[in-house]
This record gives sequence, C-alpha cells and structure tokens, in this order.
Amino acid sequence: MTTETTNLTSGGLPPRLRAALATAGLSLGPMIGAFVLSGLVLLLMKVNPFDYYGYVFQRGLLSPSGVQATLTRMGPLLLLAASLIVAFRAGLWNLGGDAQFLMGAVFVAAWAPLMVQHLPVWLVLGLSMLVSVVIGAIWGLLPAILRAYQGINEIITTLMMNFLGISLSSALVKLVFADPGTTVPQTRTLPVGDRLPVLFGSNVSSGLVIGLVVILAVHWMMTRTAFGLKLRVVGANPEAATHAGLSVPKLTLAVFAISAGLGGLAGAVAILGQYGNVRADWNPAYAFTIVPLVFLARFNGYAAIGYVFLFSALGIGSESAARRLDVPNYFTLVTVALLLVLLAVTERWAALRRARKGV
Amino acid sequence: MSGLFTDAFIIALLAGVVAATVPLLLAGLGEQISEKAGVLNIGIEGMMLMGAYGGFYVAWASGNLWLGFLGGGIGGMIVGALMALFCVRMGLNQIVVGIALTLGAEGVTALLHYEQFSRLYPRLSVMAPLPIPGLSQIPIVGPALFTREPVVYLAFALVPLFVWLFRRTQLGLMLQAAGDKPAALDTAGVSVPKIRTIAVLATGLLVGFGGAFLSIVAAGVFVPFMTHGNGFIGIVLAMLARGRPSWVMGGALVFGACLSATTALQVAGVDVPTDIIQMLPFVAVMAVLLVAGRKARLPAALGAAYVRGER
Amino acid sequence: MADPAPIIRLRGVTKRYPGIVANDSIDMEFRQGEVHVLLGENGAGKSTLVSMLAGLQQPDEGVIEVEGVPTALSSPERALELGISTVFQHSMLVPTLTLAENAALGGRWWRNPDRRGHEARMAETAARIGVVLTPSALTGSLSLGERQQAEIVRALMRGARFLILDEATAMLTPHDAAGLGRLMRRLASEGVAVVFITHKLNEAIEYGDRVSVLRLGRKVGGIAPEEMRALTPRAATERIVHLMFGAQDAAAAAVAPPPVGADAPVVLECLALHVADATVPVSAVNLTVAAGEILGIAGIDGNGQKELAEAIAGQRPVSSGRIRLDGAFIDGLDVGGRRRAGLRYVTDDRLGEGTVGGFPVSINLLLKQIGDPPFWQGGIERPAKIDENARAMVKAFDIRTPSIHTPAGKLSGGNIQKLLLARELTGSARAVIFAKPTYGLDLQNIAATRRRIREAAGRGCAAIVISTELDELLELAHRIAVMSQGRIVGIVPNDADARRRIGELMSGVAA
Amino acid sequence: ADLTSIAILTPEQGTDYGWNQQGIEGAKAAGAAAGVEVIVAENLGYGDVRPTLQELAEDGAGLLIAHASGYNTAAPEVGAQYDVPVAVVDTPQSLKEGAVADYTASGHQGAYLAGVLAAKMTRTGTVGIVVSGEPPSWNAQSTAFAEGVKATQPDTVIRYAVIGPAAYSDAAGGKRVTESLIAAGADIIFGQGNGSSFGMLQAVETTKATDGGKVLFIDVIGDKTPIDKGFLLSSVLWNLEPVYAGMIADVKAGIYGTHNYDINLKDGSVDLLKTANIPDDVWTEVQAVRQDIIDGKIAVTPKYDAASVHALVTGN
Ligand SMILES: Nc1ncnc2c1ncn2[C@@H]1O[C@H](COP(=O)(O)OP(=O)(O)OP(=O)(O)O)[C@@H](O)[C@H]1O
Ligand SMILES: Nc1ncnc2c1ncn2[C@@H]1O[C@H](COP(=O)(O)OP(=O)(O)OP(=O)(O)O)[C@@H](O)[C@H]1O
Ligand SMILES: [Mg+2]
Ligand SMILES: [Mg+2]
Repeated sequence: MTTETTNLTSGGLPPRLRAALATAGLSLGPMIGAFVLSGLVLLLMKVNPFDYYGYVFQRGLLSPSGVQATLTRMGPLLLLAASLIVAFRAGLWNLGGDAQFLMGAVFVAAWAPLMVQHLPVWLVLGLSMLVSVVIGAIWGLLPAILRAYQGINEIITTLMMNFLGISLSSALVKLVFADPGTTVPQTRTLPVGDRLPVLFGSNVSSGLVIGLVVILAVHWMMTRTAFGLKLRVVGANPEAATHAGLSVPKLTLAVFAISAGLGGLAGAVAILGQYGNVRADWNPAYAFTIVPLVFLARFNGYAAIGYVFLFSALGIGSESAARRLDVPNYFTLVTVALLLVLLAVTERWAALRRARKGV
Repeated sequence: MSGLFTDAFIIALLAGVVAATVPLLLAGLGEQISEKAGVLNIGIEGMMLMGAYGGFYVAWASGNLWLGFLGGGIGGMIVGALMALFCVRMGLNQIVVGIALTLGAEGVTALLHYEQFSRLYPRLSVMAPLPIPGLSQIPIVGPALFTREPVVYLAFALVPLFVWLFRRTQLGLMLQAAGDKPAALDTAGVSVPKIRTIAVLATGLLVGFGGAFLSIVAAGVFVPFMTHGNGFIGIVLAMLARGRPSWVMGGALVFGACLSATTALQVAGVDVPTDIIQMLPFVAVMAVLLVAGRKARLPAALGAAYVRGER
Repeated sequence: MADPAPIIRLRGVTKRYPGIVANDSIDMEFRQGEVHVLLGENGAGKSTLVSMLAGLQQPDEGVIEVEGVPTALSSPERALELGISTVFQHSMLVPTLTLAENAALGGRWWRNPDRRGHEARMAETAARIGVVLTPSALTGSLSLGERQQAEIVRALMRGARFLILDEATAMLTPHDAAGLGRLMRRLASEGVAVVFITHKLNEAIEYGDRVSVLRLGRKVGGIAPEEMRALTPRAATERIVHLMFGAQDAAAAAVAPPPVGADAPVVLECLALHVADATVPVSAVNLTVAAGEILGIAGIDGNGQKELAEAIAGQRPVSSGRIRLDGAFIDGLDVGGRRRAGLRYVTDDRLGEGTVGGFPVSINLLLKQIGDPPFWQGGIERPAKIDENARAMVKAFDIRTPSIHTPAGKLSGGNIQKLLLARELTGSARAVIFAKPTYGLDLQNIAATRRRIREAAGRGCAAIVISTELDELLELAHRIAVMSQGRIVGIVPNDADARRRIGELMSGVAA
Repeated sequence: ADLTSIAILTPEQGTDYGWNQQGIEGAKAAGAAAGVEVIVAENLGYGDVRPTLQELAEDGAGLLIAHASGYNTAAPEVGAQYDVPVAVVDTPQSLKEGAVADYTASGHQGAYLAGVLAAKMTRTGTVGIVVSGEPPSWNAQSTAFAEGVKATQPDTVIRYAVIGPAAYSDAAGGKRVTESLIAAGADIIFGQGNGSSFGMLQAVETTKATDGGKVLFIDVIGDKTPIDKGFLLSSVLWNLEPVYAGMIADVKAGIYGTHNYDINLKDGSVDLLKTANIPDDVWTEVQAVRQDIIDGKIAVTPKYDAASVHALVTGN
C-alpha cells in the first residue's frame, strides 16, 4: 500500500484551496466517464441514459428532500472517513470499521432509549456518543495490542474482528438487548423527539455537523499538530519512529483507540440521528464503502468530504432513478464500481503528473 | 436423540465439511498466489461471484458441468484481468480497485441473473461422484470423502501442486521475489509485471473455479450474492497461512468443519444460537494469534505497485 | 595489451530526471580487458549511467552501441542476455530467499531452481575469489557486507563479459576489498570489461586501467590507460581530485585530534553490558569514553557493533549491565530520555531509520524533537520556527537541497548524512555515537564529516566512532576498541603500533 | 379520503417466488382492483430506506407499504413527517389511528396444515425444517409446522437447522444443510429462505431419502410449481391481495389505523398448495383440519420468537 503523505509542507490557505479545487476538477472527469460507460450499459438494458441520470441529479442534488437525505447520510460516513484517515495516515490498515461502527451502534441503541427515561435528552445524547467512542475503542483494542506488542499484521486481525463483530452485534441484539415489546429482534427505539436535533427546521440531522467538525478536526490534528506528526512518522517509517525515540507501541494503541473510537461514534450518530434502533443482522457496510473513498482522497479530510458528498448524492439519486425507470437497483453497484475505477485512474494520472513536475 | 448419529448422518456432515471447504480452499489458494507476488487482491469476492455466474451459465447453456467449470474459471479470470490491468499495469491503488471490482461484479452478476434466470431459476444436474477404488470402501470415511465429485479431488490435489510450485519451481522463487523485493526480480532479468499478471490471472482462475464449485456443485443454482463472504474469508486464510498452501487447506477445513458443526448441533437439537457458533472459527483464530503471538509475516511489497527505477 | 575494440560505447547519452540532468551527453567507451573506473562526487550521475547500462532506465537522448551496433538495452533481461552483469549500489537480493536461490532466480518458470547445484557453484565461485559465504543462508539474516559479497559472487557466476560494480567495496573490509581488486584484475586479464565505481581513490588508482570522472552529470575528463601507467599514485590522485572538485584540495591533510587531558571527566560508561540477539549477542562490554575523547570501534561488519550502538542509544533492550552518562545511570530511560540527557546516535541506516524519506528536510531535521518548543507550541506546529531552524541548519551544515521542503529521500546520500549530523550535533550533545559515518560519501563529504566529529570532541563531547575502515579510525580516534563476535577483544591506544596490534586482535592472534 | 396511488417497498427484487414477489404482486392486484396506481420500489436492501420513503411520500403515494420488518421503525416516522398512512409488518403494537397499521403476515395456519400433511406423508417418520435465518414470520411458521406434525403423528421426529444468521442468499449453504437433514432421516423438508431456498430445492431433487425413496419439499409464500421438477409436495401460499385491498378500502373510508391486518385460512389469504404429489385421501384429511382451524376448533397461535421454535424442535 502506498503511504502517500500530503500537505507535509506548511503552506498557507491558497495552495490548500487550490488543491481542493483541483480535487473537485479531478472528480468531475471521472464522473462524466462513469456516466458515459454506465450509460452504455443502460442502453443495453434499453433504458435512456439521459432520463436515468436526469433523475439521479434531480433527486440527489436538486430536490430539497433529496439534498437533505444526501446531507443526512453524510454524517456517519464522514465520521468513518475520519476514523480511517487517522489510521491510514499512521500506516495502520484498520479494515474493521464495520464492526467498530456496529458495536458503537448496538450499545448506544441499547442504552440511549433506556436512559432518556431518566436523564435529560442532551445529556443522554452526549453520554451516548462518549459510550460509543469507548465501545468502539475497546473493540479495536485487541488488534491494537497484537500489532503493538506482537507485530501481528492488523489487516488480518481487523478483518477477523470485523467478521466477529458483525456476528456478535447481531447476537447481542437478539439475545441481550432485544426490545421485549416487539417480536422483531431489534433494540428498543429512541423516540424521534429524542434524537439528535435537525438543522434549522430542515430534515438534515445534526450528525452532519458532527461529522464535518470531526473530520476537519482530524485533518487538522494529523497535519498541524505534533501528535499528528508523530503518528505520520510511525506510518511512514516505523523504524525512524523508533530511532527518533517515539514509542511506536503506545502510538499504535492511540491510533487504534482514536480510529476505532470514531468508528463507534459513527455508529452512534447513525442511531441517534437517523435509525433510532438496531435490528438483528443489520450491517450497512458503510466502512467498506468508505475505504476506497479515503484512499482516493489521499487521506485528506477536505477531499474526503467531497467524495463522501458525491457518493451520498449518487446513492440517493440512483435509488430514485432505478425505481422510476424500472432498472434493478443492482445497477447502482455497477455505476459505483465504474466511478471508483475511473477515480483511481485519474488519481494515478495526477500523481504521475505531480511526479513529472518534480514536486 | 437416539439413532441420529447414524452412518448416513455422519457421512452427510463430513460431506458437508468438504462442500463448505472447497470454495474456501480455492479462494484461499488463489489469494495466496496474488499475495505472494505482492498484490493484495481484495477483489476476490467479485472474482468468485463472476466464477459462480460464469460457471453456472456455461454449465446450464451447454449442459456440460465440466465446461461450466471452464466458464467459471474464465469468469474469474475476466475480473482477474481487470485487476491485473488496473493494478499491475497501471499501478492503481489495489484496495480501491479490489473493492470496485467486487461491487461491480456483484452488480453485473445480479443484473445478468435478473435478466436471464430470475423467472425460471434453472437448476443443474448432479455431477457424478467418482469413487476412489479402495479408499471409497472404508466405512463412513469412504462414502463421505472418497466418493466425491472429481472436482473435489482436483481442488485438494492443488495443495501438493502448489507446494511443489512454490518450493520446486522457478515460478515459486519469482512469485516470492515479486512480493518481497520486486526490484531484485527485475534486475535478475524477470519482468515483475509479467509475474504479477500471471499471479493475478491464476488467482482469477482458481477463485473462479471456487465460485463455479459453489454454483455448479454446492448449490446447483445461481442466486445473486451467493458467495456470501467466502472470498473475504479466503483473504483471511491466505494471510494467516503465510505463504503455505497446506495452511490454507487447514484453515479452510476448520471453517468448513465449524459450519458443518453448526448444522450437526442444531439437527441434534442442541440449542445454541447460530450467531455464536458462526463466531467460533474467528474466535479460535484470534485466540491462536493472541496466545501464540505468531508474526503473520506478509510480503514486504504487498500492496505496492512496482515502477522500475522509482525509489 | 593491444587496444581492443570497445564492447560498449556511449554516444551523447543524456538522462533527465524531474528538474535535473543526471547524465548530460556522455561519451564513453568500455573495452574488453579493462577496468574502467567511474569517479565523481555524490549525485554526479554514476549510478544513473549504470542503470542505463543495466537496462533499468532508457536514455532520453544518445545511443548505446554494443560491439558497434546501436542497441536498445530495453530491460534488465536484455542486458543480461548481452552479458552485462551488474552489482548495484543498493542490494538487489531478495531477503527472504537464500543466497543460492537468489543466484538461481530467472529462467523458465517451470524449471527446478536446482538449489544444490547453485549452492555448489556459488561456494566454488566464492572460494575462487577468496571470500567465505554460506550459500544456503537466508539473505535477510546476513549483514550488508556479506550481502554485497554475495552479489559480487552472483555477478561472477553469470559469467559476464561486462561486469559493473557500483560502489561494490563500500561495505567490504579492506582485506576483502583488496581481494575484490585482485579479482577485477584477473577478470580483466581474462578479457572481461569491468566498470568499477568507488569513492576510494586509492582503489581507483590501484585497480583501474582507465578513469572517467563525472561531475554534475557531465563527463569532465579522464585518464587513459597509457597515462595511468605513467603516473605515480600520488600524481594520479592529484589529477583526479582536481578533475572531481576543481581547484580545491578536498583531501586536506588530516589533522590529528587534539589530545585528551588525563583529567578529562568520564562522560559515557558501559558496565558489563549484555544484549540478547539471535545472531550476534553482545556480551560483557565495558567501555569508558572521556570528555573530548574519540573512541574508535573497529571490527568486521556484523560483529555486534550495531547492536551495541542501538543498546546504548536505547533502541534495543539491554539484557544486563548498566550505562552511565555524566555519572547518572541512563539505562532506565527510553530513547527520548537518553537524548534529553545528551546522548546522540548518528545511525548508518540513513534511509531506513535515520530519515522519513517522504517528509521534508525541515521536518527531518526535527524528527527527534517533535512537539518541543519553540517549534511546536502546546502541541501545535509553528511553521515559521520550523522553517527558520531548517534554513539555519541547511546553511550551517552545507546541506545541498533544492528547498527545505524537499522530501529528504530525494537528497543524495552525502547530503542525507549532513542532515543527520546537523540534527544530532546541535543542542547540548554530551556523547555521540557515529555508526559508519562516512560510508558511501565522496571525499569532500568525508572530510567534512570527519571535521564535524573532531569538532564535537573538541567541544567536550565523548564520541564513539564505529567503522569498518581502519584508516578512518587511525585518523580520528584516540583509542581503538576491536569488536569481534559481540565482544570487545581489546582496546589499544592510537599510536604508531596501533595498526599491527589491531590487525592481530581482529585476526584473533592476541585474544 | 381520496386515494390515487399507493407504494410498496421491498428489500429484494420481486422475482423470488417468495416474500418480495408476493408483496409486490399482491399490491399490484389490490391496486388494480381498486383503481389505484401502485408504485413499486424493490430491492432496497435493509439499510437506509428513509430517503425512498420520503420521496414516495412526496410523489403523492397515499399509503406506504413497508414490506420488511427492517422498515418498521423508519416507515411510521416518515409517515408521521409527511402525514401519510403506512403499513408495517411484525410490529402490531405500532397501530395508530390514521397513521400506522400492521399486517404481520404469517402463514402459521397454513404451516400447521403443512405440518399435518408432512406427518401423514412421511415414510421415514422424520421431517426437516430448514431456514436461512430466524425472522418472526418464519419462526411462527416453523412452530406451527412443528405443532401440526406433533398433533398428527406425535412420534414423528422433527429436525431443525438454520443455515446461518443471515444466510438469505446462501444457496450452497441451503443445499448443504438440507442434505444433512435428509441424511438424518428427513424425507420431507419444510424450507424457508429466499435465494437459499433454491439450494434446498436442489438438495431435495438430487438426494435420496434414507429409505431410498424420494424427498419432497414444502415451500412457503409463493408457488414454485412453474419451476418444479416433481419434488414439490406443497407450499404455504400467501396471498396479500386481500390485506392490501382491505387497507385501500380503509384508507378510502377514513378508518385506516383502527385495526391491524393478518392473513389466514378463512379469507383465503393463506392456503396450502395442492400438488400431484399429494394423494387425494390425504388431501381430504388435510382439508378437514383446515376446516377445523377456520371453525376455531383448532387454535393455532403464532409464536414469533426463535426460542419457541427451539423449544419445540429440541429434545427429540
Ligand atoms: N530515480 C530517480 N528519480 C529522479 N531522479 C534521480 C533518480 N535517480 C537519480 N536521479 C538524479 O540523478 C542524479 C544523479 O544520480 P546518481 O544516482 O546517478 O548519482 P551517483 O553519481 O551515483 O551518486 P552517488 O555517488 O551518490 O551514488 C541525482 O542528482 C538525482 O537528481
Ligand atoms: N526519487 C528521486 N527523485 C529525485 N532525485 C533522486 C531520487 N532518488 C535519488 N535522487 C537523487 O539521486 C542522487 C543519488 O542518489 P543515490 O541515492 O543513488 O545516491 P546516494 O547513494 O545517496 O549517494 P551517496 O551515497 O554516494 O552520497 C541524489 O543526488 C538524489 O538527489
Ligand atoms: Mg550512485
Ligand atoms: Mg551513492
């Protein structure tokens, strides 16, 4: 895996802005490419691609409720992106985000609906998020320890813990946290009124704000603070970190705690802001979707925000377009795949160009 | 519970172990080649689905199950070829492409299924078992393990073949060099992209066979998303095996045995939640890692694109 | 020897990298039976030339003629086919394969690599050039020196008619380097064309038939064989130094280190130090270094020097024994604590652990002070201070870099070394360990580095210099300890008799 | 009230001869009968269904049928937001006047009959239940099936196996587990699963029972006769049309949300499929039991939890 490090130099805002604009530009080309290619597939299916993408834009970007849905969906995704940025920049390939997300979600869903009966809502929400961070971090502890003190590759352990966590969260919902008031295996439900507040009377959950704040904070931490730099040194060259007197094991634990904790927080925000409860066997596999986006964003928080927005809008828009034109929803997967590949091609091309310019 | 553990039942359970093991074994061995050569192949779930679809389609259209396997191998290789093109030739990020290929293959196979089979759900005939003379006469073990479809024997025969390939051939050395120090392979006069392409195509072929086994032998039918995470478990197996084919087989058997044990316990009427039993193989592996603390060494260049002369 | 036709001739060969012309219309000839020495300071373009001959890179302009025919050396495979065999500057062995397997690599994919046969042939070839190696040993378990020997043996096994050795003696002991020199001569007499790159002028003069000097990518001159034979070694050295560095006298006469006063306080002490290690356990090391003293540690590569240095620096756990700095025990401290106490370690693994290649020079200069004020305030970076520090250091230590924001990995080895020295020698250093401080550096950089070491001692630091080059230690050190198999087998004062006594200690005569 | 269109949301594609297909076809038929447009949103998965619910509400659907238990939290919330009545499954307690009604669809009465049929038809004295997960409606049918078996032939052995916690598409698992049950003596398999049920079917078609005879399959929800190769014994057929028709009528009458809906033998929304594999005399006996259920002489109580299933099928 390439550990690319961006924004090493401490430049001011203009280059950053320029980078953001460039990223936006670099995503537009692949998007058009992906639409052209998937448009060809649509033609094979005897569907007018213009109609299809008309609906995608209409719903994902133009209709008020569509945009609101897009923005709401972004909240947990941004938190997962932040979680992965911390880990990936530190050279730790935490691929267990889905389980960390689910563990956070399950415990919060079990806890918050009970607590709101006793405590003020704002306190419950705040404590719930804290709980989710702790739970996520605990779930990330084993891979962290194995990596830090035994040198066991975290890709393997986080993948294993992922399978394990998905099963365990399901078992917890069925066997421990099930709502006694319903036959469906699911946790108690947090009443709509007790969820995270919506923004300015819209339908957009304030989870979006939490996500934005956290990912920007993480980006700042990784690029502007001593702690972030230490993590990046560990990520770029662990031998150099040891040589420089950094405690690689401790930093590894810290990275996992933050990364997995944010994964758990993403779960909490999804529950507190949108879902209200967790059903057995529920796994939206958000982290799996976010991994490629974070790579494409080159671990840059701003770029990640852009990609997450793009993908949320595409998801919301495609569901609508598929329904309206009677295209099986599977088609969305094809579009996403094409888009990812083309984005990767563009990213590679841009990297080569940067190299040629000798940056 | 009297009379449950008849020969027939034990035979079925053992046969179930084999049926669950073979796709994992093929996926794990396939992933192992790629990883050895330094390509982290996250796309094998997609290769497997394409193998399952291609295998089923050809078997159904031709009426010949063996041709079906060929189709499955080709289906997997198509995804493998894309992986090789994007990651080996163009040097794109392997994780991004791997996930993209998995999503794409899920979408494409589900669409094709929807267009072709979703109203008829055709099912295939059974592949005739090939009793191994002598061994098949052993009570219980004979009918369970040695009266199997020929592809099962072939799948297990791959293990010694791979051991031979890795240990006794130039290709084995080359794969290892491509994964551990591609520049050294290059300067020894062997093209790194060529070796890695061969590896990824071989992965596609094997994993495609694994998918074809699922649709042709294990299920006899294709349904969308039927690989059901088998590919991802293959990745875990390959990583844990640290380059040794026999370990992939061992791991696959453990997983297969756990699945079959789940069934056995339930059929025997033991009330254990399936969620808990499903966790067992993972718990076991984590426990082994925790206690034995084995360093799961991965190839040094795993996941990194090789560009000649770049440092 | 009659003038044979050149096997390879370069005509106007140019190679550009982003922002630099690494080779600028080079014309050069390599003849059968000749050892052609390429000289030039760090970054002059020698390795770039090699990479084109080896088929790793293609020239942007110009032609490479093989036996008079313009030929595209399009891949390493093609180069090998044409009988061009290369020992690269950086190891090109697969660490997870044995030496013999590395030698066997290549050929039809289904073929058996024939480990036995290669082991036998490798041992035989090694014996022929007088080095001892274990062909069945795993490459990764060997020292860099042993690996370099193995690479040379592998190149010879290929039976090349055109052999390139890029700084092949950098990791060898003087004894083995001399052996390699004799071998080059023998190969040349057998008709092989040898290209030999070195930074050691004595080697160039002793083994070379012809010398070409590169500077900033250009060929700035050379010495033809007949002239070579005519010149005395001293005159040849002067010619070459002049070509390489212009008028300046880079190899300024070595100044003897200032003597250490008898009453100089002891700064660094190792008391019965044991370090566990699978290959070379360090045992019972007792050392004392006084303020202003330079203690040399001699020994063949891989005899526990690195393990000892890392243990003192705190990077490697000590199994027993104690370490004292300025009278206080520091063995309980971690790397950072020891650094704050005044202990510094200039590693020889400059890219591997000394720097983070992708990070800018400015950050690498502060790699061991991350979070410290004034560069970080309350944990938040202060770019202005960081850059200011970097500019000052770059100036003070003459680090040649396009910018302080350039990734450190893009600097040449010599400049990376200066970066490390700048980082370790500023501030309140009390004791400094230098591991192979000058390997791979050009003459000027060697001189500058040695001057830094002397200056550090002059300021009252205790210095330990680990080196495989005896001459370096004889030039620098007050006392020289000899290390063998993880033990200090003797410590001798650096006097007229030192060379002989160290030789005895190293060969085990006077254990 | 005026009702021009209704919408149904299903988690998977409506081509599964099962849950999703039945929901969509039922809604279409009910809509056609009442002259109401039916919007179908299928294959939505089990993730974030709110945006689709919102869009359908905005598009003017006068009733949102959330045809998956996974939608039972989101649908009432979106319904309340847009003031659109919604129909949910598996949560009878969410009944709310003018807003929410439940149609916990369970063919438990039919499953009981299937149990009676199986008990009468088994040669080996062992029947098997295979499920690809344990959602409430399947648990209810599994218990009812087991009760039907036990009531008819108490010494019949019932073997029960779950393929996996969420193995809905695991066709290979379906085949493997079914084969184990057949080897354990079952010659009749009661199978519930989406994609995985095709694996069960394959097992039944390709494996001999322990007595050397044919294994027969009892399906649920849909009618797989068109793809049968002669191994389909029966199916617990659901017909959701009356349920949806009732909803449409209630919305129009302004009384939606005053009561829940169910499916039962009485109004024909649940029935047992007759195939050529069922001898006439057996069918007659089964029909008698059917009448008893309709008449209330036999009470079949749905039990939606997995524990009830396990309690019934363990210890034999
Ligand atoms: N892979 C590369 N990418 C970009 N630039 C390179 C690369 N390799 C070499 N260069 C450039 O070519 C120049 C010459 O490098 P080269 O390695 O040939 O020097 P050298 O003479 O071998 O130096 P040394 O004595 O340090 O080994 C360098 O200054 C550098 O700028
Ligand atoms: N990736 C790169 N991009 C640009 N220049 C490079 C790159 N890698 C190396 N160089 C340049 O190559 C030159 C030589 O690099 P190389 O690493 O071969 O020399 P070195 O071994 O560091 O030199 P020495 O050890 O002799 O001082 C340096 O001047 C450096 O600027
Ligand atoms: Mg060089
Ligand atoms: Mg060099």
